[in-house]
Amino acid sequence: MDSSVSPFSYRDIIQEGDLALVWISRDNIKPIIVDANHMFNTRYGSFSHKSMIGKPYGSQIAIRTKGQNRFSFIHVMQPSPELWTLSLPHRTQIVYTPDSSYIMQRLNCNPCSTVIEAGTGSGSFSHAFARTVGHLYSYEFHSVRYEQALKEFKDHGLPNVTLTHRDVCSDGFTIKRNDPTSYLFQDDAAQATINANAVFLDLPAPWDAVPLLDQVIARDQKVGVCCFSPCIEQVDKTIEALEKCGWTEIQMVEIQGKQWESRRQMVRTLDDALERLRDVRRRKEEGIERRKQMYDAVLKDDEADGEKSERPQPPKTKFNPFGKGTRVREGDVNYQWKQVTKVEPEIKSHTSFLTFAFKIMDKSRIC
Amino acid sequence: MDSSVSPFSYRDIIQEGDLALVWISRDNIKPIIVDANHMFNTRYGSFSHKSMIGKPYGSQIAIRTKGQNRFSFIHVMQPSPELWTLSLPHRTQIVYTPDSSYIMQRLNCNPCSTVIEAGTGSGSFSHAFARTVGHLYSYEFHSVRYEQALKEFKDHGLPNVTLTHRDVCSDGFTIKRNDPTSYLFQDDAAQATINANAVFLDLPAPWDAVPLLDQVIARDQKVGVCCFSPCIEQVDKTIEALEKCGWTEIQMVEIQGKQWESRRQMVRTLDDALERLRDVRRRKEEGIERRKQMYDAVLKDDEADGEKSERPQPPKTKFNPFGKGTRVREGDVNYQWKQVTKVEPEIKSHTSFLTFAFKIMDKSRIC
Amino acid sequence: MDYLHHITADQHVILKLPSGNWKIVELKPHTSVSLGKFGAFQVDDIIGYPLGTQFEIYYENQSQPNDDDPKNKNRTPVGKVRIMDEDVGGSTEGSELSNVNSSANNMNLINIGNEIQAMTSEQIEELKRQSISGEEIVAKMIESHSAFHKKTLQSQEKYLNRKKRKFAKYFTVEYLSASFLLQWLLEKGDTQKVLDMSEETVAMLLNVANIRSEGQYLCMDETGGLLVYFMLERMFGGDNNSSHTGKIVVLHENEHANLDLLKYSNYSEKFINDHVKTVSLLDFFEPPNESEIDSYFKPIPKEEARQLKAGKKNAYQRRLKWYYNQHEIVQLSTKSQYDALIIASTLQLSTLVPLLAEKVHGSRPVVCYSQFKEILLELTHTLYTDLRFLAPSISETRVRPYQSVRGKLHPLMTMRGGGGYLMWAHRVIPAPEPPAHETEDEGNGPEEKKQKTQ
Amino acid sequence: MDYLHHITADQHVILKLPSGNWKIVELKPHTSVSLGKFGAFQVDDIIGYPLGTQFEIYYENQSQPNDDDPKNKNRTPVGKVRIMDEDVGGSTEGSELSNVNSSANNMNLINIGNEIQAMTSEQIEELKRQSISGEEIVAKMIESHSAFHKKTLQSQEKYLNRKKRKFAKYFTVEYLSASFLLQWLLEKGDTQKVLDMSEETVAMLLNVANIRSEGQYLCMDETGGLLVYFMLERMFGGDNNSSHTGKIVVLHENEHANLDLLKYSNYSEKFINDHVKTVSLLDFFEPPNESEIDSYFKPIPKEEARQLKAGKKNAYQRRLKWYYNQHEIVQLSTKSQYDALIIASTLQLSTLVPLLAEKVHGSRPVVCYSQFKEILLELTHTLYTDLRFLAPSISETRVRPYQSVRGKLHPLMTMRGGGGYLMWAHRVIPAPEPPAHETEDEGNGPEEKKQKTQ
Repeated sequence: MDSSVSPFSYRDIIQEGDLALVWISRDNIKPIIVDANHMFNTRYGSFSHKSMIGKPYGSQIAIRTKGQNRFSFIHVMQPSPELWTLSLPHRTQIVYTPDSSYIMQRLNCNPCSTVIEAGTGSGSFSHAFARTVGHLYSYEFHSVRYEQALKEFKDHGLPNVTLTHRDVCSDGFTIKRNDPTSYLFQDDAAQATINANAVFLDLPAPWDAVPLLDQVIARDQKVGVCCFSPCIEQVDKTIEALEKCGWTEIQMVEIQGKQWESRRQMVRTLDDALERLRDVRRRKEEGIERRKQMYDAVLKDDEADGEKSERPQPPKTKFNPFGKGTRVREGDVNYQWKQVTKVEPEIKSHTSFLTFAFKIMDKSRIC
Repeated sequence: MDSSVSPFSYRDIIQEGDLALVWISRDNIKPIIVDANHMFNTRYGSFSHKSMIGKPYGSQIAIRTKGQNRFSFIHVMQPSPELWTLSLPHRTQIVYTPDSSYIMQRLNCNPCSTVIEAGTGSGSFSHAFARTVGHLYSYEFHSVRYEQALKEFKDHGLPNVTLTHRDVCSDGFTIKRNDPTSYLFQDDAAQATINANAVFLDLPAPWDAVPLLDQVIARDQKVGVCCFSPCIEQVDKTIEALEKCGWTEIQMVEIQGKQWESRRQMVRTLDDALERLRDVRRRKEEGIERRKQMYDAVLKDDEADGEKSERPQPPKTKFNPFGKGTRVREGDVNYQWKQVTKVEPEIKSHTSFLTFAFKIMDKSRIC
Repeated sequence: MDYLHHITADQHVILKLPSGNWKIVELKPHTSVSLGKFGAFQVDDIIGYPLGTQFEIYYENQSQPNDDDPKNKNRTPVGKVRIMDEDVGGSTEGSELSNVNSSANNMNLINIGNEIQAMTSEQIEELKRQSISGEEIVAKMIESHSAFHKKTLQSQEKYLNRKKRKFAKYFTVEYLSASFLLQWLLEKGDTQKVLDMSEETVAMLLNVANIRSEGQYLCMDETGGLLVYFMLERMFGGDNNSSHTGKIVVLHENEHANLDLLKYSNYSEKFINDHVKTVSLLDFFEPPNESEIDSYFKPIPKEEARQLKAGKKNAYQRRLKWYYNQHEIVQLSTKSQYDALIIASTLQLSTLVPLLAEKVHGSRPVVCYSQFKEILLELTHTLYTDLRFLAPSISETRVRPYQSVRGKLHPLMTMRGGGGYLMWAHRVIPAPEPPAHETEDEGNGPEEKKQKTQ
Repeated sequence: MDYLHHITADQHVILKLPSGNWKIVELKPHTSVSLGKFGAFQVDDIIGYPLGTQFEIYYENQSQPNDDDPKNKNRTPVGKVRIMDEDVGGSTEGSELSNVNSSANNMNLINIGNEIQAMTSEQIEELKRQSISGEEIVAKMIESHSAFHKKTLQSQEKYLNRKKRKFAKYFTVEYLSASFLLQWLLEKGDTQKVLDMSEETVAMLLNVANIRSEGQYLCMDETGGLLVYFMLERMFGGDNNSSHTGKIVVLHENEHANLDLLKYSNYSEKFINDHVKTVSLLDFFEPPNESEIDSYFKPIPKEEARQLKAGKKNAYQRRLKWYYNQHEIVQLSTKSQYDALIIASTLQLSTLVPLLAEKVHGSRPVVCYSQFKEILLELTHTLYTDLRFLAPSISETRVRPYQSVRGKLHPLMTMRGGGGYLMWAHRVIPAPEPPAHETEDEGNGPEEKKQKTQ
């Protein structure tokens, strides 16, 4: 891969050394570094990287499995921040796309934005910020995660991201020489010039960090902040801190994202149901007729106690317009189907509360 | 109306003196007392009560308006607690059906239940309780509302409701002789025996009432309570009080109810759109051909400066498969339609938080 | 009616286990009930306590029975029970947990796992063998867990809950309400069996259908009897001796109605026979002819019947039952009007509802449940053009439960997605067109029955 | 780029009024802007302040101009402005309001209305005439409002907000972001014009469509240009001098694309011409033939063209523009591959998307917006059977705003119902069937393209 090009910028052809995402299923997306000598193994079969190289991104790679001669395939995708997010293991605490996209929009993120993010965490939101904004200053307090993210951002070619190892709640956001940071200092500058106009705080105690923001946000612009907290009590303390520090237009919102599957439900008409019951009735009527005869016999003839013979089971119905008993594949062309939507069996009913606020530090006039 | 029968129990024929609900539209349902000498006036016309009497409930009453000879109608409905709730003016603070139905189910309301409700408010929830439970003890602190509800419950024939004028937060739930109440005291009983096994508190400060419940709830049964509070801080104080008073299985929930309208959207195929553009293009091509000739002329002949004449506007297109310009009625059989659902333009995004808890006062064994 | 409030012999109850799972048991006297890793108890020990009581199973030191008998090696030993003073089945108690009020413990956020647990599993097993409750084991483990106080609040909670579930031996005996039955089915993964129905949606159904103790309801129930149980509970509250006269007529599309779940109810057979009638759709739409029934069979005078011999008598009784049943079908399908139509079926509703609604009184509700909104959309479009239905509309009701712990309030992070939808309309009686010259004049009432234009 | 952060002459900005309403104005120097009952101000007085600044309009005693001129009777007098120190446009400040912490004031809950307001309207008018701010008027009214402290919290709040809206004379000058433009349209009642689109749904669209500053996007926009404005803002941030090369190709079904809303943007005409291209669906699917174009017109050498007379020159320039435009259409419709397909159109998506997606690079997103889920349902069923689309799915995103006042936190009681849905899929490139004897063998990949069975 051309090391100057980010694997996240648009590329068309799968090349040796590329970071690619292998789509096995929606819940199973795996990153690979394309290497002609490697195989990508799934329980459905093995796919050689060689078969990917030179093909366009998005290509389906298909094989016949040796044993059963079955058709099996994967898709090789170019990473985007959203696909990257989907590829992260679910146990990781990540900001999901419905939240991150709303936060970015509400803070009006664009190439003219300078954004602060604390903490970096899994780095998934950092990728979405990096795609869009002018510069991202990301802070991570945990040293192992800091090192991991540092490497990842480098591998992923995100030159507009500055990562700093820092507990912002106690030590603030200012980046000085000799701090553990990826910031490239100019000449003899003692500290970084940040001037952020958008801030995202994903911290357990954002109220500790809020008072420290004034040092690093742009002075003469309207600056937005979003605090991301799971508990309502955190929101309360956050609002308190924001008010105290002169932030205005404070508003907390929740995002609720749902995914819908498209399914089909069999159209089962009343007429078919009745016809099926008629079939049952016809079979039964034989039985009833026989029973009636038996009953008459019973009343007339003391000898015949028909306990055993008088209640013959009618044969099971053969007519079934709904194919019950056999498993009908959804969409089977022998049946009529109605298109329906179905929500995921388990939804993310809560991610966090998002508290937004805005501030202009210096309202003086320029002319 | 037979005064021993509640207007809320099942009745079939509209009779003189009945309480009925006139359905004008979903948002406009009006209660009337049927009186052969009265008219029911709407802006669509006047409907005589006489025309209703003797007809079954649910009947459409239709008229031709005098002026325009237009067909106009209403429906005369028998009241149910849910229709009654819909008929209340929207400005009233009422517990809506999605909330009330869940509360009733969660507290397992049925004919064996004895329920406490505080406060009565508009009385809409009281009607739903009264339909289902063995007995309802309802408390209202505001004297005007108390008197109104007292009359209403009597008019509506709800014999299983006891209404008491009381600020339960300061004075508790015990009903004594000489209290302002509809309770019918037996013989020489000094106070009412309540033994409620379900409690609903719709109060600004339920935490003041919770400690006073022990006096009136059933001792040897599992008793459920639901507190209904709009603000989260109220929930916090309520949980505190419930915990302190020995209530367990505390859980707060929210109910989100949505109503969907069925609508149709026109199916506008790509082919039709293209055909429409072809029509435009055909008309334009004439223009282009003429313009080309003019252009050639311009290049050849210095005299013709066709500024005014060279850009003729092509006639507006006549072909329009989507009937634009004319207002197409939704569902017009000349067009193809797709069935769609549309949520109300404004939804009730929050009613209140519902905090449930349960308690068994006396766990001793009976044999 | 003690069985409504107190644990009674031969009753079906539902047990809530420390894992949050549910178990339905029939309380057969003199038997024991095993809860697997949560222990076992003697049914007789819990009879007579109020329903809703939480019990702890404990073992005295010497009370590990049959330890030597290899047959019983995998059998859960039966312990004794005592009432628990405090609920531990609910959400985590806040008291033991320090509050998040600074970022001081940020640094220790990760890598908290099993590796920092100081007690060996042998030590834990030892504790378990002693007469020590789950609560106490957890407390001891916390003591020996050096990193516990460095954990974040959330991980502390998770840890405590995990440990509690693993060692606690308690259970709560609950009345088997319709809601608990549903919860049990959902937890078993029987979501499809109950058409993905949620408690809140069926609760809404019961209210908008205006279910009353004295109503006569026409019903289709494809949830195996769950819907009927909800209705019965709402109408009669589990009271076998109820004086209320309500009745549910259940239509079914198979040979027999599937109301299997009623087997868990504590209603007597007689009670169910009195209040629940089942009729096949075919019998309902094409009921037997009365004279035909009579041609097959005519009851003989009681005196005569009594004198029949045993074998004949049985046969006669069956025929008699059939005879009454056939006449009842005639009654229910041709002579009754109903107080509501309530449908939870996967049959095409747009063909079914207009036919069944013919049997519903004016002003009474028609309520249909479907797992899918699209099904109800099709239905409402059909009903819109039918003047017998007033204002059909689709509703969606969802409950959002919170983690209800003070200082840590938030909606649960995940919850079940589905829950279904309801179509609610009222059966009405169209008026004949009022006389006028211009009969082609379009209807223009205050409530436009026809589809409104956008 | 001062115009991105500071109020600039000739800029379009959006004003937030005390009523919560919005107003878009073009800041023409030396003119005044009237906000009706909220006063009027001089444009020149606000130029140079940071965007987002809140101003108060005030009147000095003698500054009621033209009072005698009958012509100006209904004209709002132009006041002076000063910067407000504290935001009052947000939610009500908690400080003035007593907390609900007992039921003591229950009794006074009702009948709080206008009748207990002690100031006469004349007194209020008098105050208004003096140089007193709305805030101060409200404070004085509260003072004289005997029953104020007996009101419940909620009614206190409502009262304050109502009064504030009535008398306050302030406004906030905001950058006209795409989100504000949408909010303005929704408040005007133009919900249908923007296909009921919500900020959160379009935000989701921008992210899942992977919008980047250097992308080439194929787009249909039936929202009058709102969607295109959202994309432009995301790609270029309002910067007319952006060096980014991104381009949006807008397909339209009418004679001309409707991007009317871009007139409110502050992008230069040149900028828009460079970055937004419009092509009719017909031209896109049946592009002009290159040799035909050339047969109509061929550019003459520049030298020659320069020597044309004025009249001829104009005609020539128009033809030249037409010529380049036709060639551009050929380029965009036959020679370009796109980085995303983004559709917000009421044309039938199931016929449109498969054709347009042919022009999208592999691995790039296809995102469709619809007001109705059912439309996207039909679309996904079509795409499921088309191997060029990976995992089409429907998403719904909703924001739930809270009353964000400490001590009175709760979700807003009502909110807008709609917001629309998105279909998200990726364009992929199907592999040829791998060689095998049994070609009729069914595909059985890890990701089943075909509809799964339940």
